[in-house]
Order: sequence, then structure tokens, then C-alpha cells
Amino acid sequence: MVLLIKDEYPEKLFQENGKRLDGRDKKELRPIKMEVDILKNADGSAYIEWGNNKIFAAVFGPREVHPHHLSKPDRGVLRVFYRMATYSVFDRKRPAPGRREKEISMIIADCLEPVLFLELYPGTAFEIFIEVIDADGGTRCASTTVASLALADAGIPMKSLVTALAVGKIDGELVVDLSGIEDKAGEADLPIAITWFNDEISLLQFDGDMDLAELDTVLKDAKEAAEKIYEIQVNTLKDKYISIQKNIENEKGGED
Amino acid sequence: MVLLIKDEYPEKLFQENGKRLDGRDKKELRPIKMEVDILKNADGSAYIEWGNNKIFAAVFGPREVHPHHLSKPDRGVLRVFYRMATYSVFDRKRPAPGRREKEISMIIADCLEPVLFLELYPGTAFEIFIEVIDADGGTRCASTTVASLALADAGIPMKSLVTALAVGKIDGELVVDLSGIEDKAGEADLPIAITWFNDEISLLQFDGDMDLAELDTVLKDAKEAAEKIYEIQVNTLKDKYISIQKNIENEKGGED
Amino acid sequence: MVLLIKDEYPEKLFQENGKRLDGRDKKELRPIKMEVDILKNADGSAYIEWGNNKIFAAVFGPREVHPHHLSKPDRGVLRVFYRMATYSVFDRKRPAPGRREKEISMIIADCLEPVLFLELYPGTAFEIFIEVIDADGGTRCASTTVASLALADAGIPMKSLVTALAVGKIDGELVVDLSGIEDKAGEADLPIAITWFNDEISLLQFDGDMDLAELDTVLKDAKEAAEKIYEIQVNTLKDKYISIQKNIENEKGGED
Amino acid sequence: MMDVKRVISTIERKYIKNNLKKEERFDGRGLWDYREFKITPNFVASAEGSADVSLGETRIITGLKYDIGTPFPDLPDEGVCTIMAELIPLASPLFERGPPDEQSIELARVVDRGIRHADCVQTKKLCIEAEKAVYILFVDMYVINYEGNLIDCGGVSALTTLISAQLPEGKWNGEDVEWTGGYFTGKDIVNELPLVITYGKIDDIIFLDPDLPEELVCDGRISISSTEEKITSIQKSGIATFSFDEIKMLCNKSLEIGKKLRKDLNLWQYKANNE
Amino acid sequence: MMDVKRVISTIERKYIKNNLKKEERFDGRGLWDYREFKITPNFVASAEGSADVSLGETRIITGLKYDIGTPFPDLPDEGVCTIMAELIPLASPLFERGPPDEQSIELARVVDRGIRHADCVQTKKLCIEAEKAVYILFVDMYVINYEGNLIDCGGVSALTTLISAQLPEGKWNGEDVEWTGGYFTGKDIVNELPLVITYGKIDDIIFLDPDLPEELVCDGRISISSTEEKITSIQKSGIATFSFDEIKMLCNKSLEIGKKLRKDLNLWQYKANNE
Amino acid sequence: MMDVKRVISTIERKYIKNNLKKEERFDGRGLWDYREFKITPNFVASAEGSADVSLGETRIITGLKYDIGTPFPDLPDEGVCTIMAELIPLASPLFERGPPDEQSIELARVVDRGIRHADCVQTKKLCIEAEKAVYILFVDMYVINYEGNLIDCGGVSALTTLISAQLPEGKWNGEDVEWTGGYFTGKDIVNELPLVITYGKIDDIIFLDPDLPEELVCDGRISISSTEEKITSIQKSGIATFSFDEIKMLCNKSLEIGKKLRKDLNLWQYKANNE
Repeated sequence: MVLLIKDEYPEKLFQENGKRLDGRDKKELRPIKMEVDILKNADGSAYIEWGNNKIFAAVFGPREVHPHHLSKPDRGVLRVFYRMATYSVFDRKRPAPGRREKEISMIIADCLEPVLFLELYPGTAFEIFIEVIDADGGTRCASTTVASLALADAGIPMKSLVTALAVGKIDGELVVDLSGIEDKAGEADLPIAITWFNDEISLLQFDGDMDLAELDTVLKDAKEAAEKIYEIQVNTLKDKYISIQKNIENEKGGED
Repeated sequence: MVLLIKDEYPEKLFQENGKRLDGRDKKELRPIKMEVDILKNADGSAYIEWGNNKIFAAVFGPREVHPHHLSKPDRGVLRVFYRMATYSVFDRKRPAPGRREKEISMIIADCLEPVLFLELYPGTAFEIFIEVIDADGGTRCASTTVASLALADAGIPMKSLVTALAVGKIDGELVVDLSGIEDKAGEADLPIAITWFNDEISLLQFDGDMDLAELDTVLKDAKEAAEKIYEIQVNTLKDKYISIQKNIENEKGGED
Repeated sequence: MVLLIKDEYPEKLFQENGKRLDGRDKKELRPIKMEVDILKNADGSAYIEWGNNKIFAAVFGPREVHPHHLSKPDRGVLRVFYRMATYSVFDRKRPAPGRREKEISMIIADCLEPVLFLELYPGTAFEIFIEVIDADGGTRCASTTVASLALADAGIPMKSLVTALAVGKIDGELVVDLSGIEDKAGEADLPIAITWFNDEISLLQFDGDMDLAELDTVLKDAKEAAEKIYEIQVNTLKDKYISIQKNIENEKGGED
Repeated sequence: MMDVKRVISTIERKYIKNNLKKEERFDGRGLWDYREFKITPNFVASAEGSADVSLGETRIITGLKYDIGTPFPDLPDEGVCTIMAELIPLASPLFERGPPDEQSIELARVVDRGIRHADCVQTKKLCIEAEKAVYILFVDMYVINYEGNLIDCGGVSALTTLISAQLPEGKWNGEDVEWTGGYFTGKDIVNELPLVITYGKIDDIIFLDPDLPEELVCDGRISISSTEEKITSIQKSGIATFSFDEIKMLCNKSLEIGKKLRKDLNLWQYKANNE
Repeated sequence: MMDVKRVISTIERKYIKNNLKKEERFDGRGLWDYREFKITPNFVASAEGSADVSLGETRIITGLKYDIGTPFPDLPDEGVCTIMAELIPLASPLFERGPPDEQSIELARVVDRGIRHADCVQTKKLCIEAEKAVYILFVDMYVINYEGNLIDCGGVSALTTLISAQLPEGKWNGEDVEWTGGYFTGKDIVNELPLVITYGKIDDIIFLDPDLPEELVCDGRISISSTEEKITSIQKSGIATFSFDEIKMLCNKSLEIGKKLRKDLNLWQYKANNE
Repeated sequence: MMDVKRVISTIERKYIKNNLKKEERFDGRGLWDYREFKITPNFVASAEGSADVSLGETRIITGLKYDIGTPFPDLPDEGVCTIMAELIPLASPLFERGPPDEQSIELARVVDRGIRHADCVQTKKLCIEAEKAVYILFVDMYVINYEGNLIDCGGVSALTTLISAQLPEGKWNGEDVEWTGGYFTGKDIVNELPLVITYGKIDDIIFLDPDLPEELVCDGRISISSTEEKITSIQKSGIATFSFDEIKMLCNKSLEIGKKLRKDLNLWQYKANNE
């Protein structure tokens, strides 16, 4: 039977004043909030709120590989398990992980691996579990961004952080950080991730319709926007170290 | 499409003469018949007819654990596999074991383990397979009761037998040994198992609606009824030993 | 929803001139074409077109057995994986292999094993993968026939080739090599395989309705027809060796 | 799973084979003798038909359930009868838990084909209203103890279950199926009584009704279903090969043994009586 | 999966047990004290109801989604409320990937039964048109961090989710369900507020709200659901056995603790307000 | 599964890389050359459209089946076209049996996205009656031999299959779909001809159409789909990273190579002719 309320999209994605439906300018990001060390049982963890996205990431490792035949004698393996909660989307998702979740898991793993030194961890695995509790467009990018923070939180050596976001085209205009509605009703969607140690692209997907000039512009916009997100990531980690520092100092103070 | 005949329940669960629909008094058990050593390929086995319930139990072990990672180095493990035949219920059950069957298997294992000396069997498994061929209320209790007999039949050292039955409330009255129809149409259902070596409760589930006084009464009734069932269990085992004894004597007689 | 065009069968399976619907006489085979060494990545391979059937077979082995517990310490194992492409039949087949495919796999394995010397390959496996790309009746027989060629192509020692075909009864008449439509609309279907080293039957299934005299006749017809197919198999292998021979001679010639 | 073939040692294999050559079997039977059949119909109160059948120590309890469904478009006036088998681990340490394996698929399929092709179940009588509603019968076999030759035991078990069946009779009221209050019994459904008869082969020795050790050592088996006059289904399994003459001999024998067994078992005695 | 019982060493087991005997717990609680509950309702914008609930460090985020379906034939005027639980590996190295295991089935079932048998969800109010259309509610619990006693945390999480729910109100137009434009809230659905309360047992010591180390060393647990005056559900798990007197004592205690907790949590404050 | 990366030894890896640096490839191709495409349309009589396509030794046989279904509520006048891929073990010892793995999901998804976003399949033409009945097309790719670059081979295979398609034309009679007697061909369905073009990257060397050894040693790949003037889909895979300039260069090159390939292959020649 049809649901009472359909998941319908508006005809226009810009308001009369030229702002996007959520009031943003074309190059403006949604509000982003990050936290690290949020899950006590993981070796490292992080949480992100990005627009209405709410995503947890937990890192375990280096640890034994199960099943064993997936281990590699000459290097560690990175395994990513991206999952969405059933209630994180408009129509309830089936509980079992689907093909889309497996595909995104693989993409995120490929995207994060270049910043790790897996050759230092032969025979072991790093496992990243990502749980999307609330979804509103760009979950694969937000997941990549928060997973990179969780790796740093776990104290795993990294060449740099990784930052991802989706840019695209809506109503013929190029914009950054597509919201859920823009993702579904827009014309083009381009998730991209940047590995800052070499300023290169480690995730790139595109679906839509762009000529070369548009692609050129939107990639530039993506990089600018990614720099802003990167700053938030770095500050989140700094805040953690400051708070640890303070704790240590307080303890020292206490010792005196 | 709807089945021709619906599985409907009567409005009243007592007859005018105060008897239950199957003619029993409130504290009366249904007819119970047990047999042991009924399946030649098992290390121990038993069969029970309890009202319309017909249930087989087979015990194998101590034997190797498959898969191996389920074994424990310091003790044996008890694994129970409770299954219902597709045709044992009103609407055909799907052939694959469902969540309910897995849950009941776990409950029966927890309920039987206290009477075993698993610490004497490190690295091995006892496996109990239970097949409900015909179901009419209280299958988890009948299964526990017959599984305990099958363990004894296998000659596995036990602190005592275990006896289980369901008591409950129907049409506002407390009764023992709920039949299938009483289970479905009644107000409260309380399966309980007693480990006789300590006179304690090793299985206890309850769904319904009772105040403390009712609970108190129904638990007392349960114990009284369990004692009657226990007697049948013990006699079933005795009969087996008597018959073995006779065979041995006959053979000896033959030798003379 | 019902498909636009139903898979309907004609009322009569013979034309007025006494020929079958595809113009064949009762004892006439459909056109058969075979090739070997068609898949570069397999240890041996073959392809058959038999009427509208199009089937590939690839042989790998002797190789390690996965999972390991399926290996046998005193002999090799033969594993057959018969699969149909989703689009090979009138109504799209579900992608996952069904019971029918597993059953046919087992039958083909039993049918080929008598010609192999598995006792010479302890602990290893021969795996035959069969993919039916287009199906038109008699796929299990065509698969057996082409798999036997692929084994020979792999250079695996064999007592003889194996040849299979389906005979049967349509409109009351005994015929050889049932087409898809004859298989579905006919009265009896008898797939049979012959191991030529002992002239015996290594696959025999029958569904239908025959008295002893009919069975006797149809088995005789089957053997005659199988001899014709065997000839094609042998010639296909000969052609391969001739072409290898030529290549070697050409190379030698080139060396001069 | 345990490697079935290794349960029996080489010595046992030789012993069994040598005995068979001398036409001797461990339980005293001749080469062409069946073990004893024991039949208890209507064993399961919850099922619309059932049978508890033993062949020697092999025991299969079968039950029938039904549903009402829409007919297949190409057979608009025919009901459906499906056969399933479960080889549960209770019955033998040789059986493992998990989805149906090859042996249970084989059991279900051979019994099913023996029934299907003999016009045993009159599927047109299972039609309530053409294109609208037909009976779907589920005949599910559970192997309770495994001592060889599941197929012949299952064949009798399934057949007895069908004969003992009693289904509420439905009629089409133009929109839905409603119950007439009457019943539909095995007598209305079952036409022919096909029996499936299984032989084992070791080297060049062929024998009826293999028990478990014989089944474990034999090179192959052949199951032949027949009605009074006709062969309706054949299934060879295992790696034995049979000569053309052997096949002819066995078809002949199957008609003969089937005739006797049909008379001895007298399955019609188990038909439901309350109409 | 890791062998849960072996995470805790024998020394730790003794230490925990000896402390409990002295009525001391590692985190300073008494035997009959709960850890602190923290509740954030409406945590998930995409869900029609949700709650982020912590009990100490144990944290469960629950969301409610709905669908419209045909009612069960035997309950033609009642909607359906299903409870599911996922113990995701993010929450603990003790949880593994894969289909729901026994522990998640237990969590869902015990929470479900506590709700179902207390007449908590008024399923008749979830009916849009008898025999035609009812709401099907999916209450899905995700364990985000595991530090013991998932059941009590899950019980409060599911209940808060239901109370916070806000569903589009449908009406039957004779053929299909259409939206009235109004909403249906937790206040309309939830009747009773049953609370499930879990106790651990080690040897002969019983204590409320086991944390993770206590849960790992204990012999068994018992979860008792109750409304103001009645016990509505009991579930014993693990291999501990309880005397008849202990059961009576715990039922008594559960009514008492439940009353206090119901008052302290004041769950009705989380009801949706926009009507 | 075998560890794919270990099939190729370190020595081979160095050898392949050094050759690529010198712009030399084992089979004599230049860095920007394709292997030869061979196309046989209508290979499968049972399918409503099919193609047997080889790219060098890589070979994919694709078939199209259809069904009639109810449209999605939010797209009431559009049919559906789904793409599936199976990497069967026949095609390579690198493929294992079992449910579709990551590589087959990737193949299906990249080919699907290349087609979907280019407005290649005109889904509105697959509508028989809005809200009632639409065609559902299943385009299923079977990899018969695997020698690298499945994606580009699969893209041409799927496209040729669609072009060669011939479906019975249905019309809505108010209650059901009936056959007009006419047919519906690829020409009616396919609009644009998007081609997907894949590049490998080893260190800082980029090259077109990786063969198997190149695919096994490369750090990553990028697949770019384009129509005559526009980029319609990009998919990067593997752990290579690409600079912004490299991406621009490859998009440019893809339009150029696509134009040439579209002309050379001349896929419209394979359209069904019987209308």
C-alpha cells in the first residue's frame, strides 16, 4: 500500500531571492559539528552532524583478521563497514545491509587507504564501522570525513586527514554540499574526497550531465569548500588534545 | 488468500460445569506418555506425547564441536536445536528455523545446563536435537522435559532431572498445563522449569497480567503439578532399566 | 502481472507430413556444433551448440579443495557447478542457483566420475563449471557431453568420453533428442548418458509413462543416436590435435 | 559433514560385498527382499493428513498442510502438490544442520517425480474455481531415523499421507473461497498408487532395499517408480554404471515387486472415513 | 565472536563477587541502585519518533518508522507494532557483524513482550479502516555503546520513542488511504507505561542493573516488566537458578522500583506537541 | 578467493611499470589504444535482446529479459531498466562461486550509471499505461572470459543488447495488458549512446583499457562515461589518487576517444529490423 505521505520533491531548488531552499548561498556549507572519542569501547571514534546527517564512526585495530584468509602476509588490510539505520531515511530501510551499503563501504576504504601506512601492519586489520543514524544527503562524504577523524583519534599514523563533500548542479547552477533534497532532485552529483598530504583526489564519483567547463569550475569549488571542512576536523582534534593536556596539567596540579 | 477455516478461539475457556474445554479441572494435567531410547542413531533419545504434543529429542555427545571456534578450552558446551515440523501447527510453518525457534533453543539450553557437569568435558559439545512433530501448547516445556530424559538416557552424569510445564490464567482463573487453545486465548502464560537437585527455577517466562498474590498461587500450583510429571519421568527411566535388567537376566538364563 | 506472451505449447507435436515441428524425423538429431579450448583461463574448456542450446564448460584442476573439509585423503573429488544464465529461458530465471541447478550438478558429477581416475589425485579437486547461455531442452545432456569434452581438453586421463542425450515419447511416438517444446509438451522424457569404455549407462532418469516394450525400444534408439554424437566429439578433439600439430609443424618450418 | 563413505571401513566393505556375492545379507534377507514396512496413518493431529512409516529401522513421519492460492496461468484449473524432505540431525550423526543438502533434495525430488508422473494426485480435483482458486498441498517428509533407503520409505510415507488426507471443501462465492462445511478426502484426490523401488549396486551385484551399511558401501543406486503396468519414473544416482540389460531386468522386476507390495501394504485401508 | 565469558579473568570474577557480597560495587552503587538514565527525544529527524537513551555508558538510539498495511485476518481492527534490535559492532568488540544473533533477538523480544502484554500500545487506535488498512509501526533499536543491561536501556528507549512519535493521520476514502493533514501522536497511541527491570545473579547474590563486568561474570539474569500494579512479563536468562522465594521478592521489588523510576523519568514530558 | 594482487609477482609488476613508463605495452598497444572490440548481436535466442562482446580476450555475453510491473508511485509513467552482472568462475580462477561480490556489483553499477544518467534508455517509452503497467527490463551481463577491463566491455555489451532488443508491444485494455501483435525495438527505447571508458594508473602513469596483468598491478582505475558532448558519469576505484589536472585531462580525452569509438563501433547497425 502507498504510504500516506509521498517523498516528493519541489519543482524549484532555489528561492526567489536566489538562496537555496535551506537559505544557503551556492558555495555555502551546511552547519557541521564534529566530536571525537565518543564511543568508549572503540580504539578510536568520532561523530559528525552535518546538516541533518548524524553519523558515528568507530575504529578497531590493528587486530586479528576474521576470517583469517582475508589477511595479507605483507601488509595490513583496511575494512570499512558502512551501514544505515533503518529509520535514517524516508522509507524504512531493510535491516540487512544492501548492495549500496557494500559498494559505499568499498569506496570509503579505497578512499582512506592512501593515507595509511598499511605496509607497517602485516597480517592485521583495521576495521572502521560507520553507522548512519540520520541521513540527509552526502552520507558517503560525511562518513569518509568522520572516519578519517576516528582513525586519527585511534592514534593510527596517517599521512594526512581526508576530507570529502558532494558538489553538483541543481536547477542548472553549480553548488557545493548538496542537501538530501538537492541530491535527489538535482541534475548532477559529484562526491569527491581530498587526501591533503598530496592535494589529490582519492574519491571521485559523478552522475549527471556536465560539460568540461562546468566540471572544471565545480572541482575548484569543491576544493575551496573542502578546505573549510578540513579546518573543522583539525580543530576538533586540537580541542581533544587541549582537553587531554588540561587533564594532565590538572592532575599534575593535584599532585603538587 | 485466506484459508478456508480460520484458527478461531472460543469466547469462553470453561464449560458450564466448571471444567475446562477438554474436560480437565483447573489443576489437572493433560495425559502424558514418555519413552526413552527410541532413536537408534543417537547417544540418548526420548519421545513424549503430552496432550496432542508429540516431540522427539536426541542427544549426541560428548563430541567434537563444529564449528571449532564454538568450543571452550575449560568446559564442554551444551547446544540445543529446537525445531518444529512444518505440519505441526495450524498454519504451515516455513521450513527454515525462525527466530522463535532459535530463541526457544537458547532458553532450553540455559534451563538444562545447571544440571550438567560441563566442566568435566572441556573442548567438547553435547548437542540436543528436538523435533516437534505435533504441537498443542507448551512445546517449550514438553521439549525441556523430554530433553532432560534423553540426557539421562545417554548416560550423561546429571545433578537431577529437569521438569517443565506452563501454568497461567484463563478467563480470570489460574490453571496448570495450558493447552494450545488456552495458551492462545488465555490472559497469562507462565512456563517454568524446576531443577530438582536444588528445588529451584531454571526456566521462567511470563507474559500476561498478574498481581503478586496470583503469581504466588500459580507458582505453588506449578510446583505441585511438576512433581507429578517428575514421577512419570522417573518411572520411564526405571522401566528402561528394568527391561535392560530382564534382558540381561534372560541372557544369563539362556547361558545356563 | 501476467507476461504479454505466454509460453504456450502446440496441441500437436508432429506435422501432417509426419515430421516433427522442427522438421526432423523421429530418430534425427538436431544440428550439433562443438568447439574445445575456447576459454583461455581454464585448464580445459569446451562449447556446444545443440539446437538452440548454447553451453560453455570450463575445467579447473587438479587443484586445492575449497573449503578444505570437502577434500578426501585417498582420492580426488569431482565437483560440478551447472548454472543457467537468467536470460537463457522463457521466463527470466532468478540469478541465485536454485535447487534444480544443484540437483543437475550432482547428477552430472555422478555421471562423469566413472570415467576418471580420481584415486590418482588424493586431496585435490577437479571443478567443472557449466554455464547454459541459451536453453532449448536437454541441457543436462548437452552439458554432460560438453563437460566430457572439456575434461579431455584439459588433458585429464579418462577411460573414455561420455555422451548424453534425451529420448522420449511425444504424441505417443518414441523419438530421440527432445527439443525444448517436445520436452515440455511431450509425455515422457528419458535423459541417458553412456560411458563408452564399458558401453554402460552412467546417467538415467525417466519421467513419463512407458511399458517395458517401449522402454526397450527407446533405449536402443538412444544408443544409436549417442554413437553419432560421440563421433562429433571425437572429431572435435581430433581437429584440435591436428591444428596443434600444424602449428608445431609450421613453427618447425619457420625454424628451417 | 562427516565423510559418509569413510564411516565404513575397507574391511566392512569387503565383508558386505562378499556376503552379497553369496546372496547373503547381514539381516538375513535375500537379494530381492524388502525389510518390513510399518505404517501408522494420521499420526499428527495438526496436519490435514499424515503418516508415520518405518522401513526396518528407517522412519519417516510425513504431514500434509494446505493453502489456497491462485493457479498458474498456464494450468488455470489445476491445483498444486509439492513434496519437501528434511533430513534432520536427530535422525543420524551423518546429517548436519543447515539448509537442505543434496540428499534431501534428492529424496524430495525422486518421491515427487514418482507421484507426479503417475497421475497419482488428480490436480484438476484440487481446483476450486478455474483461474481463481486452487488447493496447494504441502507434503513434508521428516526423516526421524536413518538406516538406509529413505526413498522407498518416503514414497510410502507420502502416499499414505495423501490417502489419509482430509481437507475442508471450499467453494467459490464469486469473490472469495468459503467453506462448504464438507470435506475432501484422499479418496477424492488420489488416483494411481505408484510405488518407488530402490536397488543398490556394488561391483556387478544388484540388490533390493539397501540398508545403511549397504548404502554407504555401494557404488550407486537406481530408483524405479511404477504403477500396475507402467514404469513412470527412473532415477539413477551414484557412480555405478548399469548395462542396458540390467536396466531392462530391473524395470521388469519393479513391476513384479510393486504389484506384490501394493497388495501387501493395502494402502487404501488408511483413507479418511468421515464424510 | 569472542568468547564473552573469557574477557573477564577468574581474578576479576572473584573480585566482583566478593565486592557484591559486601554490597559494594565498582562504581559505588548499592545493590538496588540504577545507573543514571539520560534521555534525548526526537534525536533523528528522518524518523517519525526517536530517542537517544543512555543508562550509564550503555547507549541505545531508537527510531520509529511506519507503513500502512492490511490487518491480520484474525485481528481486523488492530495495527501492528514490531520491535527490532541491532547490536552493531561499533558498540563493542564483543559484537560481530552478520545477521542478528541470540543477544539481539533476546533484547528485541524482552522489550517487545514488556510492551505488548502491558497494553502499552493501543493497537486498535492504529486501525484506519477495519479489514482494509492499519498502521504498522517499526521500532528499531540500535545499540551505540554496550556497557551492560541493554534490556532496561532499550525498554526506556522504545517507550520514549513511542511517546515522542508523530504520524500523519490517514483516513479511508473507500479505496485507498489518504492523509487528513493532521497528525497522530504518542499520546494517542500509548496507554500504559510498563518498565522492564533487570537483575543479575552471582552465586546467591542478586543485584539491580548489571554493568558490563557484572553481566559478563554473572550466572544469569532476570528481567521483570511491570505497570503500576501488575507484573506483565518475566524473562529469566543464563544458567542461574532462582528459588521460589527469590522470585516473589524480585516481583515485589520490581513494582516498587518501577513506581519510583516511572516518576523520576517522567516520560510523558517527551510527547510530541504539534497537533 | 585468491589474493588477486599476489597473482602477479613483484618482478612482473616492475616489468609492466617500466614498460608503461617507456609507453610500451606487452601486446604492442600505445598508452591510449583500445584492444579490439568484437560484437555478435542476438546471440541468445531465448532473450529479447542479446550481445556477445569481446574486448581483446575479455568476453561478456549479455541478455535482456522483460516483465510487466506496476510503476513506482513517484514515477508513474516510467518503466525500469536494471543491470546485473555475474562474474562466473568459468571466466577466471580469480572468480569464486557464491553471491555477487564487490567486483560484480561494481561492474553492474558503473555500467548502469553510465547508461542511466545519459538518458540512454527512454524510460517513459517503457510505459504501457501510467500508474498501471510498465516494462521492467533486466539486462544481465555474464562474464565468460576475464582478461581485464570488464567495465568497457560490459558497457558496449549492455548497449548493444538494448539496441538489439525486440519486445512484444503491449496495450492496456482497461484491466490488463494485452499484446498488440506488434513489437517494440531498441530503436524505440535507446536515445543516447553513452560509452564508458576506463583508464588505469600505476604510480604517475595513466593508460587506456588495462588488460589483466595491468589491472592486477595498477594502483587504481577511473571510468568515465560520456555522450557526444557531455560527461555523464565518473567512477574512481582502487587506492590511486588523481590530481585535479589529471582529472581534467582524462575528461577531455574521454570525449575524444568516445567520439571515435562511437563511430568505429557503429552500434546502430545491430538494431532489430522486424517491425
